[in-house]
Amino acid sequence: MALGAAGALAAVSACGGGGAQSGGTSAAGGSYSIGVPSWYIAHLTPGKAGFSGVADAIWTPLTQVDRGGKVVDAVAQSLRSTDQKHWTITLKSGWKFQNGEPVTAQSFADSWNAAAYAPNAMTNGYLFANIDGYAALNPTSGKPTTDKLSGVQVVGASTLKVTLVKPLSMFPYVLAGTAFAPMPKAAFKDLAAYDRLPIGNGPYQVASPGLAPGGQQITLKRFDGYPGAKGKAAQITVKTYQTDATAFTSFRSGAVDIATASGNDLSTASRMYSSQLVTSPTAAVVYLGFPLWDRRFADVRVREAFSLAVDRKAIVASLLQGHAQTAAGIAPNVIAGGGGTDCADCSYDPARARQLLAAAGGWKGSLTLWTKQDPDMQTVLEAIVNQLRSNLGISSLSMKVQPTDQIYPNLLAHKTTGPFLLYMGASYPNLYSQADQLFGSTSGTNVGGYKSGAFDSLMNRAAAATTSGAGLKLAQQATRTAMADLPLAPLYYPVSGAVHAKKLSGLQLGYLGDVDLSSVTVR
Amino acid sequence: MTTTTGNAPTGRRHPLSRFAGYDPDAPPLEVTDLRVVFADASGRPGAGGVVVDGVSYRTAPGRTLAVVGESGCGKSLTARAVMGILPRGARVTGGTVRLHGIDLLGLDQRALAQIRGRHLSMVFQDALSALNPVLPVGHQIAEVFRAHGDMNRRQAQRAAVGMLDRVHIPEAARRAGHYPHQFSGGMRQRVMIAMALALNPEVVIADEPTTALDVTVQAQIMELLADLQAEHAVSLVLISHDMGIVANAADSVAVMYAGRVAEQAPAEDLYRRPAHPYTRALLDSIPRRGSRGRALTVLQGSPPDPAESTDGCTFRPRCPLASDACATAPSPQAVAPRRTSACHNWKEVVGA
Amino acid sequence: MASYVLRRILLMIPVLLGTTFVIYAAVYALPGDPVQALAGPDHVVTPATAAAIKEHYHLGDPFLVQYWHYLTGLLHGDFGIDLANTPVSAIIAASWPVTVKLAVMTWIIEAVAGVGLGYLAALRAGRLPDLAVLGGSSLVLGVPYFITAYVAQIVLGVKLHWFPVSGTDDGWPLSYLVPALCLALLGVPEIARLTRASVLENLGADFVDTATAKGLSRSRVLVRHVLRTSLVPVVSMLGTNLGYLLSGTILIEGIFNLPGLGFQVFQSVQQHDGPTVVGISTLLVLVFLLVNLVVDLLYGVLDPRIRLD
Amino acid sequence: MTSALQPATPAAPAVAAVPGAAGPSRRVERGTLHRLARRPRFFLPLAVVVLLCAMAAVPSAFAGWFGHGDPHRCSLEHSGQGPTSGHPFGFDVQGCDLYSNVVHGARDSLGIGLLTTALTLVVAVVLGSLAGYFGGVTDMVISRLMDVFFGFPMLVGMIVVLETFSVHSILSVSLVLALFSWPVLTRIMRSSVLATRGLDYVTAARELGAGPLRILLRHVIPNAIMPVAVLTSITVGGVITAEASLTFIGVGLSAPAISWGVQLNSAQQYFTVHPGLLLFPALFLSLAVLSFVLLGDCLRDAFDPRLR
Repeated sequence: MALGAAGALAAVSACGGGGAQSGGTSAAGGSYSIGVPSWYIAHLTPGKAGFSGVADAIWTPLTQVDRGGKVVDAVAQSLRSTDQKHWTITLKSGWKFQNGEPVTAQSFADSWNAAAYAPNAMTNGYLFANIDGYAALNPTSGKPTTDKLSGVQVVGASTLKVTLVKPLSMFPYVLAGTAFAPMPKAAFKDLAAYDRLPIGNGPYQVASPGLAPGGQQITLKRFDGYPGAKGKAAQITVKTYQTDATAFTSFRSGAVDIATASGNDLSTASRMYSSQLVTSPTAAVVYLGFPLWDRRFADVRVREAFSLAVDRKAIVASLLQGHAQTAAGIAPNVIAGGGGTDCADCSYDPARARQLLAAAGGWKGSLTLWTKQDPDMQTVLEAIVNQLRSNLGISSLSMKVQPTDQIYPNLLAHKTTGPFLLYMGASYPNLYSQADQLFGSTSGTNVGGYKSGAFDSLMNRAAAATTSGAGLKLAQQATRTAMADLPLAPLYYPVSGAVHAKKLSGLQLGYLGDVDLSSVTVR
Repeated sequence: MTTTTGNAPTGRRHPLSRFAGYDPDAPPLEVTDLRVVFADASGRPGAGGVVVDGVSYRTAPGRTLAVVGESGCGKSLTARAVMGILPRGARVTGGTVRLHGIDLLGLDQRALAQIRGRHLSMVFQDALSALNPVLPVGHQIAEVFRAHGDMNRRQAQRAAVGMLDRVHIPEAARRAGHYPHQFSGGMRQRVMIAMALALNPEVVIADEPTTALDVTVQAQIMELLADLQAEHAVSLVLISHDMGIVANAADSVAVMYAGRVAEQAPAEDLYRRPAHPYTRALLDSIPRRGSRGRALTVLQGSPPDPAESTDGCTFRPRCPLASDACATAPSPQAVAPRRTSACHNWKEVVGA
Repeated sequence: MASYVLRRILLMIPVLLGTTFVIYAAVYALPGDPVQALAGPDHVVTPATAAAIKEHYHLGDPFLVQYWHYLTGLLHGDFGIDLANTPVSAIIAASWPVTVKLAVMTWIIEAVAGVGLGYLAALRAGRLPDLAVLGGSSLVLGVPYFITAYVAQIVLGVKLHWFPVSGTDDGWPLSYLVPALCLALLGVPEIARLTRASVLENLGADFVDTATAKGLSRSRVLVRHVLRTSLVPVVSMLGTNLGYLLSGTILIEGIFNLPGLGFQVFQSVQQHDGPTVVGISTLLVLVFLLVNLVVDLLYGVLDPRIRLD
Repeated sequence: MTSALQPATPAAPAVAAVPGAAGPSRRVERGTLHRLARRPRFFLPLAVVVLLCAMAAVPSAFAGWFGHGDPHRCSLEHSGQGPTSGHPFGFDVQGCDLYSNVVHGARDSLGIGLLTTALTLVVAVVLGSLAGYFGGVTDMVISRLMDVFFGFPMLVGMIVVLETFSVHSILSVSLVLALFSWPVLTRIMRSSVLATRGLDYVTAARELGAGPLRILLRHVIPNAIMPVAVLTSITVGGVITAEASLTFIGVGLSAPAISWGVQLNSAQQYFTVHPGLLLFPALFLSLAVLSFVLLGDCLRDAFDPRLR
């Protein structure tokens, strides 16, 4: 009883300077803090914000992906389409923004138009490329002539008609991204101010003053007008850290209540905080990509030799302390359609690797392997370098690390001179997404430069399939087709983990491996 | 406030009377058989040699005792031993230093601090380095008043300006705020003198007060010292290597050689008829009127290294009169009333 | 004096120009794509979006034009806006206090511990305290301070929970204590050694004998004459240190998650956020120059032999 | 000192500001060297420095002492294991022998230390001599340039410049470190040349008609270089620390290069589990830095005590 009173007191005092609309109603639930990477809160506009647990707490889009990886309606009452190209979306009634404004079809249309309109320079804008009219808002040269997506039509207060460029049966998955969240009218008065103090429709609202310039944290207050499952805690402090490792150290020193644990911290956490650690497979794969434009890797036997020379089990068991699964495909089983064995040469067989390499003419000269700036990736690549050295006999091996903003442009410009270790997370938990991102000929993340007509046509058929089951089957078939060419060697599916203070319970991780902020209960 | 030596029958007791052994009739400063040794490089005391070996001298009220000798003969060290400010490594191993009968060597640092500056003070050789470069000279003089009197900051400052005035520093009030490097050499030495004489001490030791100065300034400084001494009946110990300067200023002279007193005599007697071959050699090297055109006699050789113990008379290697007797070290012997010489052959010297 | 100050300030102008130019050029030469950096990791930037971003931040202009824009802005007191559309001055305003608190606390530790230990060592020269200070300072110099900081964080904060070692939640001074101590490990040995040498030199100086001969008490001689005079070079070093401290906190702020200027500038470098990097650097240089000017003026006050002209 | 990453140790600049601090150097006296050679304070660090240099020159000769000399022979099955026979320091996370890795680490760490110092020294002697000897506009330009780099937030500058290099090799890291450490020594060289320039024999040489280059090379530089030369050893120590700091925050060298900084960087996240991974490279690093600094201290005290 005393505890509850204290919690209420804390929440009341916390609400003192904030918005008025949440006053009066139950403020119990206590508060906690969570450490996140700084990009989580660098931008707080749906079209700019990264997909994260924080974004999920602030906004609720039309659909959501549940923890089982299934797509469920959120703000949407229904999504209907007969041809997978024209979609009719109806909204549930009673949803309100955190400023009291009702969530209407227009709120979604406004938000999407703003995100897709090139001059706004919203970094999530590319996600709207599926929608008819995107090209007009993003001309290859000059200024766009319109600022509205022609494929988005507001039919009534609660009905939206969307026309896609081509059929996409996975569209409901796409809509689950927070980039597709609605924005209230108030946002468009000052988009820059909104980016720091957004008004969402999710279970938590950003407390005034939002993100201060140069600030390192924001406070979230529970939005009591939320029609869905309400947040458990009354208040959450989101603190940013340069890396996961600093966040974890802060957790250990007691400065923060929740932190993600990755890499070696995960094994530290599992040993020291076994009862406070929550892990979950991530909808992602770590792979060794091959530069297909490089003639040395033109022969598939060379690629097979590299794949066979990597001891995935040792890497997972020793380096990652078991906090990952060895991969024989591009998607783990938490992703719909994933978990299959798509890759025949994703086992460890150094003898055969040497044979294949010899058969392909052997290796001459030196080789550089690349990865992005991330301590875990670097450690893994170092192990791969060592294994290639001893298993393939390539003596002159080096390793280069580049920040994300360099490695992707360099790969796309074919400036990268060797295999590259990268991480690919699914935009939405469906094999189709993962296959499209990795192998699709128009995908911006198909950095190896893989092109296959057979793959593309299978994927098109998958997108147009009338049922999601049929779509998945076709996506799996397409994946197998691509993997037969081995444009990349999958290595492992990472596991993400989060540690929480003893006073917290109920912590759950979403499909991206992010903490579901609403689920956390303060004891 | 002119007599500091006598048992002036004032109502107040003399400030020195609270120290054991105070005797107003005892000599202002009496050094007896003083020994100072140096540590060697490894820090063992005494191993570096005896630098002051049984020195004795005494001063009379209002009179000047000159201590002369080549550099390194121990005259400055004796003075420093008297002041209790020996350099690192040096130690007094024997003898006594008495100020009006008070055994200074037996006093603790606190008591000594009460005597230094107030009753016994010193004018150092190089005023530039002896004055603190980062404090105004007025402040440095005022410190003496502050340390010994119960003056407040302003009174002490005023007294300091008064002292500067007394040593003939023009615009004393303004100059009090200046720093040592802003003064000429002679002016700096005046500041030193003002500091030493600020409280009219019984004894002032002036260690080569004019060495760094040019001749005209030397004379001014010596004159100033003499004036102040006469004014306050100060007993002055004048340390110098310059027999010429001493001749005019001293009432009596102690000639030191290699840590010992070679000869001690009233100035007049000593100059007229030296009783030690070393004194004679020193006198012979002074250029005088009439000596023009003649080569000055130059003393050959150099003083012994105190680290190496020598048997017999330390002057023997350089002595023109050395004889077999010199194999044993001579001790000072009375030559005449108030006159001693540490030479076996003193008669020969006097007779020559 | 006034003309000296004026001349020094005039001399700062080419230095400041040079500094901003060098850092601006270096930031400009950073490889990688600021647009991609701006978009965040694992984002795809379409050409149209990239073009819009470039236009918005004048990234497309030639280097000298960009620099000119920046410089003219700077002359009007405008540090520009960062890639997230925040005025750089606001970022500086937010992170500046953290760094100042850290630097000043470090500086105080350096001054007190450095001077104290150096003084102690000099007074007990050749004996145990002296040897301990000399040996200890050598050891501290040998171990890179980031290792000490890292180990201190794990041991003092994580294992023992004695001190907060992450973030600024516990406010000043508690949150800054361990970081400042670690940072001070750099300066203390140098200050202590300099103090020791300076005190030793002055202990043997003639004016100390004069002071003793004047009848001053030992403690007054030691404080008023020895310490006061010995502090002249120490104060100069301390002043320069303060200037360096303000810009030298990157590692410590990173390890201890203190959102100060160093933390901010390191993040900005990685995000190729040129305006912020240049803005903070310019500010740091300016502060450094001003601190040095103050130190030189102070030097003149402390040591009257130095004439400023 | 010139350790660019040691922001709080600008001893040399501070002292260089003292008027007349860097006087003309004295010729090295044989006696000084003889006296030095007898002091443990001198020959102990010297012995360590020589040993480390030998280690850097021929690491294989030292790495094999315990029977396992190849730093690249790694097996993940040994990842993070503690010391066993033949592997006195145990294994790193990649399952490589830690001892031979630490031994091989000497090469890059010392290499950068020595190369940077050499670069710095060359720049300091050239620019310092020019500025000090010719004065005027030359001095003005060089001095302002020094000011620019002097007041520069060094770490920020180094991070930015290093980020612009795509290749982080010994050479590139050394160049960056040198770029930000030359002003300290240059300033000392300049004032030393200034003092030497006015000496009688230089004036004499000039009046005898010797050209400026000849005077500089024959008379000025040899006599003015001592204050700078005695600081080199300390500089090496500082640079080694600086390299380790840069690498520690991930902008210096990176694996598979073997340096103590790289080892410390990768040990960061394993420290609580495998303290040895941090301890052994840190030990060697500290020993190296300490030896160079102590040696430098000793040289400085012996040859140019006023620079202290």
